[in-house]
Amino acid sequence: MDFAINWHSCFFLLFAAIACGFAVGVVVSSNIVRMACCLVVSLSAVAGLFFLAGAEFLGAAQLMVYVGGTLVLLVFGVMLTARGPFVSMKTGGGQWVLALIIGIALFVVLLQAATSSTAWDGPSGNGQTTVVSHSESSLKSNDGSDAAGQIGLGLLGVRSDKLEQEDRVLREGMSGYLLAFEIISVHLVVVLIGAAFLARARRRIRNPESPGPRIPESSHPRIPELS
Amino acid sequence: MQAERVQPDTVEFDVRTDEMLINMGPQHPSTHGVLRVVLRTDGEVVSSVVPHIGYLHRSAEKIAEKLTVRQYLPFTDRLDYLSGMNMNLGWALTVEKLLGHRVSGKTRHLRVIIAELNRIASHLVAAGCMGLDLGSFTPYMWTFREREKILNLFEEICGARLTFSYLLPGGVKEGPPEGWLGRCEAFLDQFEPVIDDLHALLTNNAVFIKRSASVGTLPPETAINYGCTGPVLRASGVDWDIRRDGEPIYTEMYDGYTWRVIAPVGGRYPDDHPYPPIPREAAVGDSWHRFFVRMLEVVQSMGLIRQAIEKYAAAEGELDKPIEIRKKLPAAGAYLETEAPKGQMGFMIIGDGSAIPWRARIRSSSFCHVSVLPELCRGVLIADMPTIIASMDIVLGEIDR
Amino acid sequence: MAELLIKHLSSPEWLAYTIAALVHCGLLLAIALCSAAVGEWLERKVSARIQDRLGIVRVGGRFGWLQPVADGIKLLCKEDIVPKAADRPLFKIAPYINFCAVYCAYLALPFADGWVALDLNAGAFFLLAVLGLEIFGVVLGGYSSGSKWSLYGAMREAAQVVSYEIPLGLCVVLIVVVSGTMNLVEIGNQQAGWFFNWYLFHDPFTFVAFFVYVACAVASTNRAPFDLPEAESELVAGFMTEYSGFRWVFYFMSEYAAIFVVSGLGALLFLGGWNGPIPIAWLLGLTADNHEFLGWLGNLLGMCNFIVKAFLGMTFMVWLRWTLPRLRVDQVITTCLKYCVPIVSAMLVGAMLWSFFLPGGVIAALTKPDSFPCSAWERTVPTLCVGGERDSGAARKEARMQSLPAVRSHAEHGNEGYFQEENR
Amino acid sequence: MSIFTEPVGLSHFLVVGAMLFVCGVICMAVKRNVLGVLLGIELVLNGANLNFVAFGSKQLSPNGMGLDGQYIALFVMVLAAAEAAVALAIALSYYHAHATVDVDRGDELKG
Repeated sequence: MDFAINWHSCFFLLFAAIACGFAVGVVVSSNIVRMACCLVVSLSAVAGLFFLAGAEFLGAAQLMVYVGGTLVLLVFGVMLTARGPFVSMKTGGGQWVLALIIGIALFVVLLQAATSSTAWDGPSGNGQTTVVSHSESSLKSNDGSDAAGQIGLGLLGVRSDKLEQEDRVLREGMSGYLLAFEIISVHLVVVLIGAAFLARARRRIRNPESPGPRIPESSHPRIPELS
Repeated sequence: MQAERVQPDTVEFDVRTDEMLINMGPQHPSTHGVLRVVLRTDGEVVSSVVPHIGYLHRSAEKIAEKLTVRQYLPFTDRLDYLSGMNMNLGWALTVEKLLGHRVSGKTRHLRVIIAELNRIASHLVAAGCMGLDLGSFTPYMWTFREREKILNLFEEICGARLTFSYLLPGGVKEGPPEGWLGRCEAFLDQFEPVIDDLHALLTNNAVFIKRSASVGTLPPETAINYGCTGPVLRASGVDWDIRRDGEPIYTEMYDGYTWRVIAPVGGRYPDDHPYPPIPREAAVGDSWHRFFVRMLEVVQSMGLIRQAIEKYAAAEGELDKPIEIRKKLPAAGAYLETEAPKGQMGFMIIGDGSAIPWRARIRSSSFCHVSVLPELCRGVLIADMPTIIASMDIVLGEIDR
Repeated sequence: MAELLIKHLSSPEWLAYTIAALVHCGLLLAIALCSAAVGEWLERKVSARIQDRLGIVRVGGRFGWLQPVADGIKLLCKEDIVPKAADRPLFKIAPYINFCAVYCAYLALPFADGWVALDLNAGAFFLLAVLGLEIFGVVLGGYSSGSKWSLYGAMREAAQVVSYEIPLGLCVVLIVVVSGTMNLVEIGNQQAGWFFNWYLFHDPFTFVAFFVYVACAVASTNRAPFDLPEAESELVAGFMTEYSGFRWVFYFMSEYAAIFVVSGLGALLFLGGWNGPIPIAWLLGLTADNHEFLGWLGNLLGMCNFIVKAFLGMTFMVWLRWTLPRLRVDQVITTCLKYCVPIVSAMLVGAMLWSFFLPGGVIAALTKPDSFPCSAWERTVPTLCVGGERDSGAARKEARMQSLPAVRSHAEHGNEGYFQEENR
Repeated sequence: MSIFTEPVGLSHFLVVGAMLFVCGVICMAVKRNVLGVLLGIELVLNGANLNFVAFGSKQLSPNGMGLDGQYIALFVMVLAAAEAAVALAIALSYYHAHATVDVDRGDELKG
């Protein structure tokens, strides 16, 4: 078994490399569209990591939410920086140095935290080898639990994964996330309306010449008078 | 929705971004040749349109000053290359007017057959291209299939399929071959149901109506001011057809024919055809009506051809022979407009006593139709640009000359 | 397959798995490419038939069936042009992103019972998500071309996405609600049997939702009448204007492959997937219960069934494309947001109520009237019905989640108190 | 003892999460484009999310958070979407007011 390649680990490495590499790409590139592109690739790789960690539903949600979200970001990026196709805004060197120092320091701290606990070292550390060692089974990771269904139930207030909790008091406390779910739903609606309201700039332009909407020739958008 | 957008006095928008200048053409698939339109756009909304022409300029008028009037005839084929016969007719009639030449009844009836056949062919192209520009490819193939049959008839009669040079000043060289009239009628019989297909696929198609109704509405005053003619003018509700209202030398061709000018006067068409219903969304003068007028003119032309075939068969005597090639022109000028499929086609010839015109001038309807584009396309969406251009049915050969 | 290799060829385990994975990848890729090729062939033949032409007849014999291959070879030999104004790396990578996304969708698309590369719990959701990724390739390609027409194509695509993805997602959610699972294999299996078991005929709401799904699916593949991003007569070729040769092929293939995927998804969700209108496999006894090989044969039959359905869907889309003109961008958005979303939302509510009162569908209600109204979960999870009448979402949902092992085991062990406490 | 043959552990995921987080932080710090800052925020949230999912994974940390990790990640995702919507709206207003998306130009409140 010296030779046995662990596909799970390989895929992890692949996805991790993509995620980190393109995250660095986001930082390094100066064009907003390239940044968004890097971000999408990075986030897709994170979705892959979610799959590897057994969170399929979250992985799919990640793809759906973030790709859609970033797409919109990208479109806005194009729309709002359309002064010539590829405009970039340069950042001063001092800021870069400062940010890098802070970032690297933070990374060192986090790295220290992530690797210090032996309990987190991996399944071999705590003796429980629950990680499935071969690609197919772990990629499918269909270990009999319907995670998506359980998540759905949890959001409705039933923690079907915690049924075995013996302690009554603890069980009461684990009755799911119905309230959070409702709050977040309302929150989303509020945000939707609020964002629409914020973004809706109702401006009126008097028509200089009669027919058709003549938009002033000036390319400076500060002109419009607010209604 | 489109109607509202025509003349708003205020504009509301969410995000105002930079305007873009876009070249539509001369290699764009839906500018019908080499028209170049510069669009100033804000997002999808076109705020101004500047047509640029001249990519197909061949000095057609200057050439006419170097050739005799009969030698010049093949050049008229290249003006509106989709209706070469009508161009021939216009030139021939102008020459005849200049010479004071009158043709016999039989020749007149033959000219009606040929001119109206070519009108059908040209309108078929217009209808098919309009479908194509709206994203529907199938009607294009169907209309071209029918047009091919007309071209077959023309090929039989003159040997050419596009540049006919058939209707010469003074008459024709050869009459139609044996059985040609019968085949002509057979074509009309089989073509009649195809029109219903086209109505089903385009005229009454919900998506087609949505795309073309109330798009590019041309009010009658504007149409007249810009010199629009032909189906474009009639679709705006102006009852004007130079086959009826023109000069006697042209209108006498249609003497004795029963037909009515097709124009939605007061929103209603003359009702001697089984028309498909006019959709609610359509406003007189919009792209849909321009398309519809052409479709109805196809039916009208079929009626005219049927009558002409009858009259031709009944007419006595021989067909007139054309004038000789080096016929001297009088030192005078003549100007005549004829009803070509695209609109009024005007030719002016000024002679100086020699066989070669001293000056020739061509008035093209498509030129006027292009010049009205900035008026029509202000404030429309980019997607409506092809619709409007297609509904104007322009031919660049005629504009650039 | 891996097990087979290990057992019979005594190959090392990791090698066996590698080979198995590669073979699976190759198979899927072949299916994706074949569906694209057949799609192209279908498009040309059907359009020719509609337009009174012969279409392709020369290459590869009578029906021109080798034409897609010839086209492919021709396009591979073409020059790969990158415009000067283009954003080079993005321009080059965009078609691949597009194709990868569609290929990922094939991963989760089951062709027959259990014949799926990635049997995900959230399969339906995953499929929707990766199909959404495809849009990214389009937008990126359109943007990076450095051409204004391409940019317009990209912007239109983005606008179109936000309009059709909502009703499309809701259509899928509707079936998820009715079936109680997001696992595509299970959704397919639930529709086994005669054609009236299909979710299309489950209740009137799913029936209506199917047509909304069709409209949205057409929109999601950028096909006429929703082909705004490439709108030939308006935007030259939209986002593909500057692409040529090999990269263009990628866009082209992914378009057809995507058509296959959405058709397949539609067949799976509404038309019984691999279950034909008549359960031939079952009537002939081709089930795994009888013999492993017979089951395999039945599955093969099911796969043919599925592929036929998917190609019928493709044919429908081709037919649509050659019949209808293109909608305008505002009309597409209106159609999707103002008509499809309210309709499918109403259908969703209706289907929820229906699956509460008549979980077995119309046929079950007609044939077993005594099962009305809440028999399904009375039978399966008897414990739930103690507080059933006033029960709020949770327990009702629970009835649909009967496949949950945890719940089942819980019920089996007689630990009934839990839900009653919950309901109190 | 190569990474290719050994199963990955929790800390591997945490390292990736940390990397994403730090990249996001740097991105937020150095970008002058308001949309760039938004992208940085997305990265930060994702880094955090990855940690939650890793802690919630049954395979990686059997005694960890269980499904709770996934719940939290889900909520983060939804909130991130909401945040992006509002932030975009703000960016738009900003663009309306300043005709640019450069955050350094929004200095009216400077004393």
